[in-house]
This record gives sequence, C-alpha cells and structure tokens, in this order.
Amino acid sequence: MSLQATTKANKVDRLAELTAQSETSAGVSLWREAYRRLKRSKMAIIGLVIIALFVLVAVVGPWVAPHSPSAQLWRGEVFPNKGLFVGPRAGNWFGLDNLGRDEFSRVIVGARQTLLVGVISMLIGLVIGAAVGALSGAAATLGGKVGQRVDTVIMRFTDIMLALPSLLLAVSIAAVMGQSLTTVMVAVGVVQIPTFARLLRGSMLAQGGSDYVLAAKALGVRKRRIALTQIMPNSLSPVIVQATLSLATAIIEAAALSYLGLGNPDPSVPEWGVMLAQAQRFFDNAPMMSVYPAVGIIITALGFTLLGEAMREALDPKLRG
Amino acid sequence: MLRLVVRRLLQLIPTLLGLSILLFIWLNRLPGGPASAILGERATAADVARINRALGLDQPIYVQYGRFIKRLLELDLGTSVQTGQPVWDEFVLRFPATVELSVAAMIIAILVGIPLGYLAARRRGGWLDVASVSGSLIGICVPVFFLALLLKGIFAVNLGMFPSYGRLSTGLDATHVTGFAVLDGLLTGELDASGDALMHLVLPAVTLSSIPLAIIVRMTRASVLEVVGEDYIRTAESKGLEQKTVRGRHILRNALLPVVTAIGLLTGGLLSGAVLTESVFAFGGIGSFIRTAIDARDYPVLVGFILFIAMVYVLINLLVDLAYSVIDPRVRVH
Amino acid sequence: MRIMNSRGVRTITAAVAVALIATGCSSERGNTGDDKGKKDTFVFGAPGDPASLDPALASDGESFRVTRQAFEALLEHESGGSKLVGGLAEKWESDADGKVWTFSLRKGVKFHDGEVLNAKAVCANYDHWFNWKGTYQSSAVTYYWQTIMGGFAKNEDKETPKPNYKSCTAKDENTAVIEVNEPSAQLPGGFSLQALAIHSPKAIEAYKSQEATAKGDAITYPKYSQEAGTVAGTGPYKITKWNKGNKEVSLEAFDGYWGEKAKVKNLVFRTLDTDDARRQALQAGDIDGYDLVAPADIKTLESAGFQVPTRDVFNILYLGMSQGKNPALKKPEVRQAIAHAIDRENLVKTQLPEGGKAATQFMPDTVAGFSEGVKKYPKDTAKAKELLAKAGASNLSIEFCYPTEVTRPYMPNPQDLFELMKADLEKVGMKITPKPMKWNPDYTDAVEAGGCALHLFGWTGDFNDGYNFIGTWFAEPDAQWGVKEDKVFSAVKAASLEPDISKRSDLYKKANEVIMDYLPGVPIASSPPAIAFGKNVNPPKVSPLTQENFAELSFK
Amino acid sequence: MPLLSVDELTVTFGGQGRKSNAVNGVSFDVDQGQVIGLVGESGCGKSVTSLALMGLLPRKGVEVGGRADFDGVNLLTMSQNEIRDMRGSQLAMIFQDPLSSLNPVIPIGIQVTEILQRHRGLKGEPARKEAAALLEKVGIPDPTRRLKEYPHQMSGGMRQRALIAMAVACAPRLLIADEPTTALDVTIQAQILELLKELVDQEGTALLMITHDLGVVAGLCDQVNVLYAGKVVESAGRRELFKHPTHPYTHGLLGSIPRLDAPRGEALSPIRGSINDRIAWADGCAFAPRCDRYELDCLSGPPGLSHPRAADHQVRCLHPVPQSTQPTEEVPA
Repeated sequence: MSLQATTKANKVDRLAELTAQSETSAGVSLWREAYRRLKRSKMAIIGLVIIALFVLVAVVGPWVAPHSPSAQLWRGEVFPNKGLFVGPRAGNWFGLDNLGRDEFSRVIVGARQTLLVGVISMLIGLVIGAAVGALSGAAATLGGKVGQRVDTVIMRFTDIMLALPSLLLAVSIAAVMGQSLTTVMVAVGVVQIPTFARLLRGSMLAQGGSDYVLAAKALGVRKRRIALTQIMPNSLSPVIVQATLSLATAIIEAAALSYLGLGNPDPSVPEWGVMLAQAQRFFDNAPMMSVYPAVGIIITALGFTLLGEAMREALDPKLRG
Repeated sequence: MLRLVVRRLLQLIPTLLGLSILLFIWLNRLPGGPASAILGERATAADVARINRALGLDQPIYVQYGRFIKRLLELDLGTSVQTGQPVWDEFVLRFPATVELSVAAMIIAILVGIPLGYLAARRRGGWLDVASVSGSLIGICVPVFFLALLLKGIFAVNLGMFPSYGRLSTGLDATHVTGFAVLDGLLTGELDASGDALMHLVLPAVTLSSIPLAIIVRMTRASVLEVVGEDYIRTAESKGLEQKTVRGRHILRNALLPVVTAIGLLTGGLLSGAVLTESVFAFGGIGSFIRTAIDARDYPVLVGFILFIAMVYVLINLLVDLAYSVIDPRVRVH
Repeated sequence: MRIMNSRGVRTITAAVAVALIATGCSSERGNTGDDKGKKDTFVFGAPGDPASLDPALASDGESFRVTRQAFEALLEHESGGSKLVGGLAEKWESDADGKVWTFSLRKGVKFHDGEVLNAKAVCANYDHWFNWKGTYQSSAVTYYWQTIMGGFAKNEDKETPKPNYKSCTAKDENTAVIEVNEPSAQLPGGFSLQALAIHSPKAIEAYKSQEATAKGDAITYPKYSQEAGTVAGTGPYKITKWNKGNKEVSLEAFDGYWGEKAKVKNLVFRTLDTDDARRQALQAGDIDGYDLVAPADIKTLESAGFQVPTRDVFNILYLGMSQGKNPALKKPEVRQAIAHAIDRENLVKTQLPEGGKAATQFMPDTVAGFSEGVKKYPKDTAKAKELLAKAGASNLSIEFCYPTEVTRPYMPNPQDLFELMKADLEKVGMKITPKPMKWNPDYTDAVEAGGCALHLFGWTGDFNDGYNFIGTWFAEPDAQWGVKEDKVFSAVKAASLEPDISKRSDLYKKANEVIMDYLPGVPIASSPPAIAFGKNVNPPKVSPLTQENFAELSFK
Repeated sequence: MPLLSVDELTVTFGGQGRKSNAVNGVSFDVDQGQVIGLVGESGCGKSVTSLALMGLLPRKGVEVGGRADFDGVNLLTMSQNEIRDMRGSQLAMIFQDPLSSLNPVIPIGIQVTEILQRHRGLKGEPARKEAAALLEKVGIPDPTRRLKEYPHQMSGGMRQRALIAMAVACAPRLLIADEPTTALDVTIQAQILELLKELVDQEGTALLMITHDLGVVAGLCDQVNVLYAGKVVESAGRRELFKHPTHPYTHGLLGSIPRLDAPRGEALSPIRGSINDRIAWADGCAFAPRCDRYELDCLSGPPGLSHPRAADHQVRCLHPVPQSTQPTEEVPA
C-alpha cells in the first residue's frame, strides 16, 4: 500500500470522526422533535404518571376492591340521622359511607365509571366533531364556491351549539333522553362537538393555504386525496391535544351534572361525580366522604390537563423554551 | 365599523332561526310534549286538552312552528311553570343580578389574571411562574360547585366574614334603578346597601372567576412569551427605548390581542358557571332560577333561557369583534 | 369570629384564619351585619318559594307557611297540636247529619285593610270560590276547594267533581251558616284549611277583576296573588312585600290584630333551596330559623347551641305498589313478602329524624282512627323468601321509582331510603330496577298515574281526621294502587259518611284493619320533620301539622 | 483610532450542557465614515456578531467574550442602561425583514417619534415635524400622512425606508445593517442600497454591512471581512478581495456567482456540502470538510492569519489559492 493512499485514507477518517463530533441537529420531524421535548417536560411526566395510576385503578379496581361497593355490610353502624359516621379504620381504610358501605371500595370502583364517562364522552365529541370539522374544513379549502357555502352553514350550526351553556345543553338532552349514564356521556360528549369541529377546521384552513397543498393542487392531485393524505394528518396535532384536555373537562362536567341531579341514576354503581354530589349533604359530619371523590376528580382532571398542556407546548414551536 | 355591526346583527338572524328550529323540535320531542311541559303538577287530562287546543297542536307542524316563531318575536316566551309568571318578566327581573355577578367575576379574573400572566412570562421558570401556572391548571380542574361550597364553608360559615347567601341582607333593599344592587346603592345614596351588596358579591364572584382567571393567566403568559420573541420587540430594543416603553407599548399591547378575544368567549361561558355558583350561594339571579327550573322541569323557562343566552352570546362576540377592530388595526381594513 | 362548627373545614379554616389575621383582615361584617336590625326582624329559611299569596289558589306547604301568618280560617288548630279549636269562629256546630254548619263569629275582628269581619264577609269568600270560572276551575289552581267542597256553581269540565257546597247565608251580623249537599268527612276539618281562610270583602272584590290566565297557553296566576298589596286577611302579620328576585316575602306585625299581637315586628321568609344552604345560613347567622332540617344536621346544630324542637308526628311514609304496572303485585303473597322483606326499624333507627316510628298502617298513631289491632308484617327475610316461592315469584324483577333532589316532610332523604329498601328486597331474591325521577312533575305524575310498580310516597295531614289520610287513597279505585277490592272501598266510605266523630273513628279503625289485611302497599314510618331556630330565639310552639304560628316567637 | 474595534469576539450559546460557539473570535475594525462588509453564508455568525455589538443578545444562556471598543469604551461590558443609552443614539441597527421588524399595531409616526423622544427629548408637534422630515429624508412621499399609517398599509420598500428613518433618527455614529435588502425585490434593493450610501456619505456615519450577497458588498464596502463558522477567514479591501480571493472559501464564493463574461460551457464551481458539515476550529480549519485544497495538516489546530499577498490582506489558511487560478473580476466602481 502506498504512503499516498494511507495518508489519503486517514485524511478522510480523521475528517469523518471530527465531523461526527460536532453534532448537527437539522431536519428533525415535528413529531420526533415534539416527542423529544415531551420527554423533557416535567408536566408531561407528572401527567402521565397520574393518568397511568388512574387507568390502572380503573381497570383492576373491581378485582382489588376489598369489598363490594354496593353491599351495605356495616349498615347498623352508621347513623346519618344522628350524625354518627365511621371514619377510617382497619378493614375500611376510607371508613364507611352513609349507608354502611366501604368507602375505599367505592372510590376504587368509582374510578372505572369516571374513566368510562370521560373517555366515551370525549370520543363522542371527538368523532362527530372531527367529522364535522373535517367536512367543512375540506369544503372550505377545496370545495370552491359551493364548498365555502357548505362551510359557512356548518359553522353557523356550531356557533349555535357554542352559544349554549354546556350545562343547559346537557340538561336539555337529559330531558329528552331521560336520566341515565348514557345521557351523561352523550350530553357531555355533544358539548364537546363544536370545539373539536372548529379546531380541526381551523387548522385545516391553515394547512389548506400552505405551500405543499398548493403544490399538490397544482400537480392536479385528486381533492379527496389531498384532504386525506395532505391536510388531515398535518391538522391533527391540535385535535389530539384537545382530546387529552377534554378528557379532563368531561370528567368535571359529568361531576357538575351529577351535582344538578342528572348524573348516573343508579347510585349503587359508584361514580365519583355522583359520590361527591351525594356526600355534600354530610360535609359537616363526614367531610372525608366528599373529599375522597373530590380529590379523585381533581387529580385525574389535573393529570389529563397536564399532559394535554405539555403536548400543546411540545407541538407548538412558538412556545419552545 | 357600522357595516361590521350590521353584518354581524344580520348573522344573528340565521343563528337564532336555526336555534329556534332545534328548540321547537326539542320541545315536541319532550316526553308528554309541550302541553305537559307547560302545565305543572296535577295537570288533569282536561287541562292538557285545553292547552293542546290553545297551542293548536292539532294543526300541521309548520303552522305550529309559525306560531312558535310569532310568539318568540312578541318576546312571549310562555309562562314559567314554577312561578306562573311570564318567562320574559322573570328574566328581566333576574338578569341584572347575573350580569352583576359575571361582571364582578370578570373584573377579578382580568385584574388578577393579566398581571399575573405577564409576570409569570417575564420571570419564566421563576417561582411565580411555576406557582401561577400550576395554580391555574388546578383552578381549571376543581369542580365549580365544590369550590363554591368550600369557600362558603370557610369564609361564610366558619369565619363569618361574608354572608352565606343572597344579594342583600334582609331589610336592606336598594331601591331599584338599574337592578344592579351595588350600583343602585351608589345612585340612590344608600351606601350601606351597596356596601352590603358588595360583601354579598365577593364569594360568588371569586368562585365564578376561578376558571376565567386560570385561562386568562395562561393565555397572557403564552402570548407574552410569543411576543417577546418577535422582531419588532428587538427593533424597539435596538432603538434604546426605556424598558417601560418597550413593555407597555410594544410587548403588552400586542400580547393582549388574543387575550381580549378569550375574555369575550369566557364571558359567554360564565353564564354556565353562574348556574352552579348562584345556586350554591342562593344568589337571586338567572342562574339559580335556571337551576330550580331544571329541577322543576320548567321547560318554558329553559327554552326561553337558551334563546336568551344565544342572543347574549352572539352580542358579546359582536362586542369582542368591535373591540378587536379598535385595538388591532390589521382587522380594520377589509 | 364565630365558633368553628364544622369538623370538616376546620383545619383549612384554621390555616386561612391564621393567614387572615396575619394580614389584619378581621371578620368586619360578622359584627356589624348581624345585629343590624336583627332585634325586630326575624328571617326564616324556607325550602321553597310560595306559589301564591292567595291561599285559596295554593296547594303547597310553602305558600301556606306564609299565608298562615296573615290569614285565618273559621276554624284553627290548637297551637302546637292537631285539635280543632275556634278560629275566626268562636263556636261552631252542625246538624245531626252534618249538612248544615253554623259558625258564630268572633267580634271585633278587623282585616288588614280596615274592613270588619262579619257573616257577610265570610259568605262573600265562599261565594267567590264557588263561582270561580275558567282557569280557576283547573284542579291545578284550586285543588283544596275541589277536595273539600267539590266543584263549582257552573262546572266547565266533566273532569271536575260535582259541587258539594250548597250555600252560605248570613243569619245575622255574626252568624254564618254554610250548607253542603252531602255529609263529608272533610268537615269540619276542611274549614280550618288555609285554602278556605277568610279574606277581606274589599280584597275579594279586587280579586274578581283579575283573570287567572293571561294567555291561553298556561296557567298564569293573577297579579294580586303574586305581589303584596291586594291580599288582606285578619292574621297577626300583614304581607308587605314579595321580592321575587331576592326570593323574600316580608311581613309586618298587624297592630289591629284581635288576638295576642306578634312579638317581632318584621317577619321575612327567605327561600333557600337546599338543606345545606339553609343550615349554613343559620350557622352563619344570616337567618334565625329554617324548616326541613336534614336528619344528619340535627345533632350538629344542637351541639352548636342551636334549637331543634321536635314536632309530633302527623305524617306517613309508605312504599306504594301499582298493581296495574306489575301484575305480580296482584298476588297477596308477593305484597306480603315485600312487607316482610323491608327492615323498617333500621330505616327509622338510621335514616329518619328522632321521634320517628315504624308504621303499622296508613296513618300515624296521633290520628283518631289509628288501630292497634291491624295485622303486622315484621321483618322476616326467610318468610318473605318462602312467600315469594309460594307465589312462584322467586327472583321477581320489579321497577322501583324514587324521587331525586327533594326533601319531603315525611321523607327527608328519598335516595338513601331507596338504597336501603333496594338492598332489603334484593336480599329476598328480587331484582330491582331503579327509576329515579325529578319530584315535580315527573315523579308525582308517574306515581299518581300508576306508572311506578314500587314507589316511595307519603302524606302530611291537613287536619286530624282519618279520612284526610286513608280517604285520599282508598275511598275509591285509584290508578296509583290499581286496587280493585270493594271490601276496602266500602270500609272507608262507611267511615266517611258517619257524621258522629267518635263513631267515625271506630269505623276508621276497622277500615285500617281491612286495609292492612289486604295490604295495598307497605306503610313505612311516620317521622317528625325537624325545624331549627337560632340560639337567641324563643321559638313558637312547633306543630305536628307544620302549622307554626310565627306570632308566638320572640328574641331572647 | 478606529471608531469600533472588535477583538476576538466570541459568543457561546447554551450555558451548561451542550455549548455551541456561534462566534469564534471575530476581530475587525470600523473607522469613522467607513463602510465595512461582513460576508458569509447564513449561520456563519454574522448576525449574532451584530446583535452582540448592540447588546441585544439574551442575557440568559449566552456567553459573550472578547472586546468591542466603541471609541475606547467596551460595549460588551456595559450595563443594561449604559448600552440602552448608546442604542439608537450612537449605534443603530436595521434589520432584515421590515414587516416583522415593525410593530404591527402602532402607527409608523409613533414608532419614529418614540426614539426622538427617548434620545432627543422631542415631544408632540416638533417630534412629529422631525419624524416627517426623517421620512422625507429616506424618500417616503407624503410623510405627514404616512405618519398615521400602520406597517401593513405600506409596501415592503416603504417599510424598510421607515426602519432606516428610525435608525438614522438620532444621527448615530455607527449604523449596523443586517441583510437590509434580502427581503426586498431587486429593484427596491438597489434603491435602498443607494439610500444607505447617501446617508453614510452625508452624515459620515460608519456602516457595518452584514450580508451574504457579494453583489451588495461589491457595490458598497471599503473593507470586507469574510466570515466562516464564526471566524474571519479573509479580510481585505474591496478591490483586492475581488481581484485576488485567496482563501479557498472566498474563492469558492466568487466562483459560485454566475458571470456573463465567463467562457461558454464553463460550469459554475459551487462549494460542496453545507455550513453544517464543519469541524471545530480547535481541531483545525472548520472549512476543511468542504475544501478541495484540504490536507491533513489543516487538522492540526486552528490556522492563524497570514499575509500571503499584502499586509492589509489577511487570510486564515495553510493552503491559500495560488495566484494562477485567480478569477479576474471586474470590480464595479
């Protein structure tokens, strides 16, 4: 091997390794970048931990609950009419509720109901809302004159829905559907629809104006394809964020409905909102009866909010720090 | 400007029309239909029949809708089942209280929220930032009615600092001028009355302000952070302007634009929170009235209220747009 | 600063308190606000708004609570009791078959508007009611007139019962004679109802000028019944103001009152919808008393020094059964099984206010006609099981309605009661489908229409006559029960037609026994609705009929 | 003594953890009324340099080293307030994107008058008059009306003129222009450059022109500093540089400009790779990875400055471009 060659060789190697040392962070995709930031955000971590715990409890709750949540096992020991309640004690870590049921078991099992309400109503809002939003967004960006008209009509409609205080909307729905767990879910879900719709539409309009869409149009790609392959995927991130956040709102709204007496009708199936609403009456004598579910609701809602906010920040280049 | 107003007012029409259709369908879907919705307890078959006749429920659906609209246009929202009085009168009677409460809540939210959000942004990562951000996050997560009960339990029942219910202590009653207790007191010189009304306002207003406050703090913070990074701030700095000029004229002014919109929308949302807050504090506004209406299935009231709110909401948005077009020149053109 | 009276918020409070004191924020209002005008103003927390200031148009306790202070009927109940005594009539008597009632009126009684009470005034009232037209004939508006006196001079709807009222004649200045077509167990008790309280003839004239309905589409109460000023009675207080926005009715002591004058000058009824709101308002010193205390709060309040006098029981809570809704209930065994399944004692022990008693029949033991000899159905799970088996209705599944968001004098916490009974019934192998409904109108409508197989319902007596209880349910076939048992109906009818009081109550005893043999539903308990007063109040005599006379109360 | 003499200026971002040097010891002088060019690709640290001089870099997470003496006073060690007083009065700056550099919600008038008020104590009517005069001066027609207008109501050129007006409002002694023309279309570019030239000529203001556009440099600058990876790699007078680009990088830059007088078929010789594939100066010549003339010794530590041709022509390269292969550039006068 000639000296020339060797020098040439290690010239290149040397260069290579030096170049490697000075790292270059160019062209990282939005999502990977977001994920990187998410991993670094305390908010996200805390949020995730809370959610994980909550979901775990919700899933295994019924099996790990020491007692049946609806059995009035210690009926004789609690005297609401004399203001005598049983606080935490061996066997009943959270004490008994006003009907002699194991509060701890109720809280544990209640988690599932709460999660159920949150998730399902969120999904209702998300699916319908996204559909509506996508439709009008696509119409607006690609539909031309007619599309714009379609868009305005749809938006008027969401305006109407936005105009109604969510509680009233829920109440109205309950009035027609009668009182039931489904009602609560539907009510809370419907309330979310306009938010999702407007959100998706908004970001789709933004995307619609962007260069790559114009390019795609110029290239004569079919409109449906553009909408599905180009615009939608890029418009989703805010929707995902909103979905996380609305899990929190859903849980809180549900609690409010329960407080207004529109909650889950079967009180022997524990649900935090209902438990809280019910326990108010005994706040003076058995404050913890309200505190357990209340804390449950607040923490859980907080968990989703934290994650949602963290995601929002991670996805928003402007808020980078 | 005027054209904007007119345009938006025109937009109001289709919205309300659509809404009225929804409501009409809803009313007819109700178990038992409008008749039983209108009649109260112990409604005999005779009554129902009479009502149905009166409502002309025998006529085709579009005629019925026509009548429905006609009544709405005459501001005839029907009669409250609870009170047996015209719904419209009931609203007129109670609306001021709710407005008073909402405004108070908004004032609190704005006066506290914007400075807090600004400082949080400026001292990003500082203890104030952490505190206000986490505070606002929690604020959103506490169910309003629970917060209300907590505040009431502490400050009214145990500390006795504030009254536990109502707008005015019994016996005191500022003569009605505007219907806003605090204002009336001042106008008629019954200062003790307005003072008393103010004390009554504190707890509900604080409760009601919790959510808007939380949101305003976070929005202000975010938008200040965004503006600070803008080129024109660098320009302002490069001109060697004093800090207060840069902060006031350049940063804050721009940062508040999105916040203003938010405030408008939030005000609309307040009415929802008012239902819970007012009912906890037995605050004699529309909120608590609606709560009882919900319990009593007082449908005429609910329907009326929904239309009422829709109008208020759209009007608020109109105001926001106007405000916006004043503070943001870019909107003014076109 | 007030004593901490809630274990719950105490810790938080402590913290806050420290902070506040540190920041020098004293409880300024605590001192000034309270004693301002308190000496001459008594504020009472009422569970609901009155419907009308004219008791004749009302059928709800909240209206009567207010009007009772301003209006008096011909007969009244003794203070704190259920015994009929003279009201505006000093003496009264009826002929042998109870069709002609003669009242000798009190002399020197003035109405709030200065008019003088005399026989003419009384008859003016009765004729006014009898000649009601249009919407006033709706059972929703004039429920009590129609229950006591039947229909009107000209009934406009076939649904309306035929009139039992015949005439009222002023025999002389102070003697009014009221005649009815049929003897009725509603009399003389009915004469004591607020709905039949006597108004000033001047006021009556004013009323006549106003129609009950403004529009064709709903019952709009006449203006005079919605704002103070027109209505005028003879009571110790006169109604001065109804501030609907503040949910306050204000009354002022009437100087011209014929009897012992009111001790507190101003009386205010403030509506506070929820138990908590009322309790907290009392604890915070914003009100001086309230009714329908949640049982759970009684001890709390007492230990904090508030007064919670116990009323005598005069109501009944029962588990109703609609045989029309669920045929299985037609089988006596099933009904008996249900009766045996339910642990009444536990309900009374743990849920109902102190002084509550498990019920054996459809009236409290304070009512004349209460029978010791009725068939009893003690808790006996095993027996219940076998009865069900015998009826071939083991694991019977059945619908159970209960009202939400409501407190009734006989039923402080329906949801909890439901939960407990549900558990009991499930123990004997029944499947329960819960059906919660809003009390008004959903629940009441459903129940009265027989739409609820099992339901919780009850009654508070208007006056001390058995008919006021069992008569309301078992005088004739009723959708709520779907009972088709003539033995029951005839037993009750027999009693109702007996004019002689003592004979009548014996017949009620028999009726009760017949009813409990047949067992149309399960009487659960009678319990006194609790009422609370501030520490600095000398409360009035509390009444089993919840007819407290606020003129009696005073401040210490 | 030069008006501004920058000596071994270094700017390091990201305090703890991963540091990255944006400016790596830049040195150059600016004399009274002189026009100095700072040339390089985007990312070479030229803008950071200017911000460092203006004291506009964020305080947190940024380390600034070296000296920058503005008649004898080191700008870099000045207190917040001291530098504030300098900005706008002594040093002024013009930014790249005129639209985003103007406050969208405040009328141009106020944006001009506020600086007059700050540094010249002018208020109210006189301030407005002066502002109008300034706009006039930078060639904005109908200035009094323009004063009331908002940025979005003006054309790009107008906005840049307005910015310039603000910059020169207090007759600063040093004007820093950071890519003042990049955001504008060619015709406007020329006008703006023209305007800048006039202003510096009239006022005798020194101008530090920061650009990647050699055309601009050729048209304007007395002295040119070529920046690469945060270091000056070649520095010479305008003619000298264009005649004899000696550093391979400069040579490459010039080589990558299309020229009419180039023989037909002769391909452009663009520089390969991007500014991102570089090595740390500490290890050797940062340009090595992209350099055709790269040898192993290029990696033996940072290359020093040498004067292969003339004393006032400094080159930071071990293997400068031999004269034979020099492109012969006709320098525009």
